[in-house]
Amino acid sequence: MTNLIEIKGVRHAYKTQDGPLPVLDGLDVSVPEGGFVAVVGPSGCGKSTLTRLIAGLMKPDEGEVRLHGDLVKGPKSTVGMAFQNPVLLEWRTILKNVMLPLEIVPNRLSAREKEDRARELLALVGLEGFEEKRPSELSGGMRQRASLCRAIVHKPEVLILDEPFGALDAFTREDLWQTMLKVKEREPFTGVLITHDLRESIFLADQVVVLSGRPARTQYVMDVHLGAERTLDDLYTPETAEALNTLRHQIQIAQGRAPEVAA
Amino acid sequence: MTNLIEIKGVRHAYKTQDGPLPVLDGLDVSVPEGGFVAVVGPSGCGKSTLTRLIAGLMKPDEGEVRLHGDLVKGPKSTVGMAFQNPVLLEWRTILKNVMLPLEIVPNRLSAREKEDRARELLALVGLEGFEEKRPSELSGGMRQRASLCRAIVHKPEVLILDEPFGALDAFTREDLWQTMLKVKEREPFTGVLITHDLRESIFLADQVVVLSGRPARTQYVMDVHLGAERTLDDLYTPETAEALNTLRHQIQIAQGRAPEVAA
Amino acid sequence: MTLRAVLVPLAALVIFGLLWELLVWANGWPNYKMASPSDLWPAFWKFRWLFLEYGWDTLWRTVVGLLVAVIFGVGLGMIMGFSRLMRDALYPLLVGFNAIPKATVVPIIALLFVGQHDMNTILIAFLISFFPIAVSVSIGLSTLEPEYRDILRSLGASNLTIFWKIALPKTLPEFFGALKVAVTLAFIGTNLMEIVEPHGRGLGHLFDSGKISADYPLMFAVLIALALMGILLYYVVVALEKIFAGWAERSPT
Amino acid sequence: MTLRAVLVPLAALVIFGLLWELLVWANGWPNYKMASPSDLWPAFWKFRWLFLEYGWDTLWRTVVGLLVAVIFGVGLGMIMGFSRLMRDALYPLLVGFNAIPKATVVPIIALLFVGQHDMNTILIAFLISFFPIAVSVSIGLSTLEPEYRDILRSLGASNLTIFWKIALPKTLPEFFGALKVAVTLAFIGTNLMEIVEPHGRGLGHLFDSGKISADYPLMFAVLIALALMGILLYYVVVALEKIFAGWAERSPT
Amino acid sequence: ATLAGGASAETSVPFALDWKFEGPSAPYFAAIDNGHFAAADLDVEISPGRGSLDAIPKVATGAFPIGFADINSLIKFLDQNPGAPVTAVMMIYDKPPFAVVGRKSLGVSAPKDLEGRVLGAPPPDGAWAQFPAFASANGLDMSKITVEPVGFPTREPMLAEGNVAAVTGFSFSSFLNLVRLGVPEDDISTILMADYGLELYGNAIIVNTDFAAANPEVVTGFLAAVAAGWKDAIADPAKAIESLVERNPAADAALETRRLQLAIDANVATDAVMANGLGGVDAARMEKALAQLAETYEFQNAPDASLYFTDAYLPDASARMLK
Ligand SMILES: Nc1ncnc2c1ncn2[C@@H]1O[C@H](COP(=O)(O)OP(=O)(O)OP(=O)(O)O)[C@@H](O)[C@H]1O
Ligand SMILES: Nc1ncnc2c1ncn2[C@@H]1O[C@H](COP(=O)(O)OP(=O)(O)OP(=O)(O)O)[C@@H](O)[C@H]1O
Ligand SMILES: [Mg+2]
Ligand SMILES: [Mg+2]
Repeated sequence: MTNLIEIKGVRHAYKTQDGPLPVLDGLDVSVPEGGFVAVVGPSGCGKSTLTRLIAGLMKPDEGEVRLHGDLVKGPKSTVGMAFQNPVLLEWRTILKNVMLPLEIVPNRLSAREKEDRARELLALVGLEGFEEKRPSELSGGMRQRASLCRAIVHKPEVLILDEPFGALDAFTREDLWQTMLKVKEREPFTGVLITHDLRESIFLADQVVVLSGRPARTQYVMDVHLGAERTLDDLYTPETAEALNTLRHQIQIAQGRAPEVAA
Repeated sequence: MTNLIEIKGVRHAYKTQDGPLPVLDGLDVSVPEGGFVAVVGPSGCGKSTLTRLIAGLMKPDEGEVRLHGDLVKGPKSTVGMAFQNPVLLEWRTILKNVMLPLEIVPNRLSAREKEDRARELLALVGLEGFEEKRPSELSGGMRQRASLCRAIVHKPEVLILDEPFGALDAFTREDLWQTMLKVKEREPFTGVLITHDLRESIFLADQVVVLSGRPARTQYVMDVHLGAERTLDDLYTPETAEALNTLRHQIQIAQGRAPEVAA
Repeated sequence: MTLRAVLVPLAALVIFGLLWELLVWANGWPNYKMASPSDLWPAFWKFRWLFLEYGWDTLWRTVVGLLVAVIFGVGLGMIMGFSRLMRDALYPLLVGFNAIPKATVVPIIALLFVGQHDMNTILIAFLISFFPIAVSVSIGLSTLEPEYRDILRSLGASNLTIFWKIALPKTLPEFFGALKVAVTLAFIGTNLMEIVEPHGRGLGHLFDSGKISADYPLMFAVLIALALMGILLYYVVVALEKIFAGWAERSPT
Repeated sequence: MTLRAVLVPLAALVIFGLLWELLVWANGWPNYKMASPSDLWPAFWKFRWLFLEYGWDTLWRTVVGLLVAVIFGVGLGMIMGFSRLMRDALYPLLVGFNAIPKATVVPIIALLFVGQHDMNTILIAFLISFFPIAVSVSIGLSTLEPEYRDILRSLGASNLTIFWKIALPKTLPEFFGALKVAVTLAFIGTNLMEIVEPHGRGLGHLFDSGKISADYPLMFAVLIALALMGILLYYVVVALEKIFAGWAERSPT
Repeated sequence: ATLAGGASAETSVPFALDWKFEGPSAPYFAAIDNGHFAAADLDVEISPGRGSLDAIPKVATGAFPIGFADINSLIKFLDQNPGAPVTAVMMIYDKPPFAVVGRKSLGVSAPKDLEGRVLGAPPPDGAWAQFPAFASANGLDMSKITVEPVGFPTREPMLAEGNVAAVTGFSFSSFLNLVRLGVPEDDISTILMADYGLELYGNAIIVNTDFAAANPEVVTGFLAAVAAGWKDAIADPAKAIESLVERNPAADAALETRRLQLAIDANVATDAVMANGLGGVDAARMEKALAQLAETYEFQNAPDASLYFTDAYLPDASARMLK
């Protein structure tokens, strides 16, 4: 099995004024082509740091991050990323914000096609009618949705989502889960999803990785055995309930609230 | 019964380039002294707008917003607010960020006492050891916690929290729920909490207000009958399950997914 | 809104003129100490054709010098904004160069390029006005929030693309602020050349003529004409700013 | 890091000096066209005491003028930043005023305050340098993100508090950029007064003496001394910036 | 306007020069250092200037009671600003220093040589302003002279480089600047316009008329001291220059001595002055001068010699003799 994303023994510390702050300490994650891995862990453990490493925005102090077997040396245009903080460019309309990657990543779309694609995505996340608005005229959840569109507009091979649904209410969120699955089917990508919603991780991912508290290492990996066709009802089966419980327990361990026992 | 916060028939529309965008359309909310009201509703319906009206940062087009029976004419120092986007001042350390309100709101604390208070709150939300860091050195969830501290550091009479736990994992979040209840007991405040987590709304509030989709009006009000002493177990009682179901249904109505029937 | 945008500055100008008139009148100052606005009309009228012709000379050279300054300043600012090394190396040199009074540079330029009056004038206008632009661009780049930069970097964009798509638009308000300063400096540059190295053209020359014949109202009239042209160019910059950086203006409520 | 901060600018200065020497040498220019660095040492040496004495005159007047400009510029910038009306009304006047060559204002000032040489010099240094500061403060205020402003407004803070706690710190990088421009302008102002209205003090006077006796190396030496003093003052500004706005510098990775 | 200075009963009289502290201003410093002003109970402080058009308003506004400026500039100033309280009281430069300075190697040694050649002239230059009168007096055909406007700072360098064949300027300044630029002295031809038909007078001591009317004896005392200063300077130029260098340590003593000597020889100690004493004007010559001025300058009002110069304050001729 070829792993598109391969993270091995990654260690990283931030340099701060009071010396280095170790954040990642022995991280192993691998995502096969077309796979979707969810990463969960306590706040501040190093999840966003992980996304920056995969995206090539940073280099790890130790260990390897590989895409397609090649060491990641810097950012690549085949990667799409939704940042935790959905920074939109204030001087552009929402539509133009979403179209930004299409202006940068080489592609053969005509101006018309670019716009159509962006409009289509915005409609998909419920932002129809807000295409010409400025980011400052959007609510927090709407901005997050626009940022999601921007991450996927150029059909990236690898999609990194850092808590993309954090500011959304339960129903909008569930809608978007299903939208994401549909998008993945139509335009396959390999995904990494950071989230703190365990149901979300189970619903969307093939595998859930639990990180320990800072400095984070891979503490627990769970394969999710839902098929490609998932419905919300799948979240209410006994298997899911058990899986959720296991994850909850693991996170408690990660936070040092429960003794670490072999799962 | 005296209502500390009294919102009556509030209408508001944002002026945009393509004409006014009605956001609030007949909103009624009242919070008695010492009460804690949770407001839920679909993304983009106008919840953050509501907080800005209560804080006096904006004036409604129509209707009244009163604190202690007086029309709100502008911001007051007795109000504490945690914004949806936890903007911290980048040029200040976390500690100094949290101390900001104490520098502005008149009080009799000595410099030492101010710092002690801020440090205490930071420890309470799990940010011990990060007092001297800059905001850019914090993770998303940590920033949100710091912003929460800033909102309550000056012991405001009225506390407005706009999705204060959105970026936190389940356990950190539940910890903070309990922290908030403890704080409220020690330093009573009257609270308005915007959230999209229904369990959070039930756990923290005395009353949950469901807003309809944009333009928002008060669609449904539910009183919560948990005592002052709440534990997480209260969330797994049949009553709570029923209340959650009712709220879910109301939000579905709000989003136009279910027909509106008398609740 | 548009009416207000015209009326307010106009009112300010009129008030200023009245205060000036009053000041001169109250102090009973003679023309050679300070001329008053009412003295200027005859001078304007008498030399109206020269004002037009010389004003145009001054204007076009200033604008060309300014354009060169914008291009050069943006380029230099980019180099300094992206590279800490270049910033450390170039800033002191630039500050040193700019601390030298340009009036003393004028003769050197004039001697280096004898007879190239247009070019020399444009050169001085350029030399005197590029610094604020370079500073503002370099600061805009070096203080660009990493979040913004990361959005483009994660797409594999080059530094140049980051500059065009993020840094420049984000820094436009400061850039236009610098441009407003540069406009005034460029005018000074043009006039410096016209006065110090006279060659019979431009408002600087007219000022000189006024000086030779001790015609103080004419001298003041030239200064006012310069001020008005500066204001004119300022409004051109404001118009450009409205188009390109209108988003940045925050309404207080 | 600190070593690098010293070596890089020094290296840049040396490289610049060598290039200059080479340029003059290659073109075989006479002294009166452009003196070369090696010609300057004798001039420096011969007049070393005068350089120290006059350099101090120039320096302290420049610094005082600059301080006044900072105070006035910040005040003016606040007025324009907070009030749209004042911005609309004052900007054109300021641009107009700044487009007037200060060299022509010098005699008017000198005539208004006869004999007050120190004050006149400081006045011109101030008049010529306050504009960039006012512009940067006004832009910093008028483009302040509402999120930042709201944090303080929600606490019932006054405009002044908002300025001190948010607007000023947030705008500090641009403010210091403007200050770097203002430093160079203030030097020009001081020297303008010293050259145009001679009163026997300051480096401007030394330049003038060089001019009278057609001592071109001396003239160039004065210009270089001015540049060096500008650089000196620049590093003072940089030191202040490190202290107050160090947070704003973004490392590219 | 009479300020009694503390313990001493000296009258304080600020004196505004037209130009910087150069050789030709040394006689005034000599007058101070040799006690001539003190002898008249005057406390004189000398301020440099930026040209006649700087000194005249300084005196007209009353900021300075006494100054030194070109009388031709004064005439124009009074024409433009009728009634301004300023007038000349003592002629110093009997022959104005207005000159055409050329290079023999470039073919210029007499006025006629200018035809067919390039003449560099700064438009605000005082000498250039008189050039048309000079040209008509010498029958020059202006259409044959190419006039190149130059700046003051580049005037002599352009001549040194050969970009122009001659320049207009003040005899002593342009000559010395050229020498400094390495032009051989025998290659320089100084054509003093006054030697070629120009009747104009040169720089004079000017006073604020209000001040003079109120303090006639102060003015007269001042003028006598000035004459004494010049007499000393002519007798020992090097010593006068010492007084100057004391005021301006950056000055080049040798150069300034030279400049002073040139001014004395060409402008001050003319035959007429040596015969009649320093400071007076000849009414007939003044009329001719006004006529020549009118060739180049359009009078707003009818010229009236009595407005521009008065001998009312001149001390006795005996006090004005330079020998
Ligand atoms: N630029 C930085 N400099 C120094 N320390 C940093 C920096 N960025 C993050 N950190 C530290 O690294 C740790 C991990 O941060 P990271 O953003 O990866 O956490 P996270 O898992 O994404 O948390 P959250 O769920 O709250 O977003 C935190 O303790 C934070 O303080
Ligand atoms: N400054 C503004 N100008 C114009 N429209 C605005 C502005 N702020 C908000 N809106 C619009 O008002 C509506 C409500 O915004 P608000 O931020 O109150 O929503 P919200 O309920 O807080 O949503 P969320 O849960 O996503 O944060 C949105 O449709 C948004 O587009
Ligand atoms: Mg994170
Ligand atoms: Mg909101």
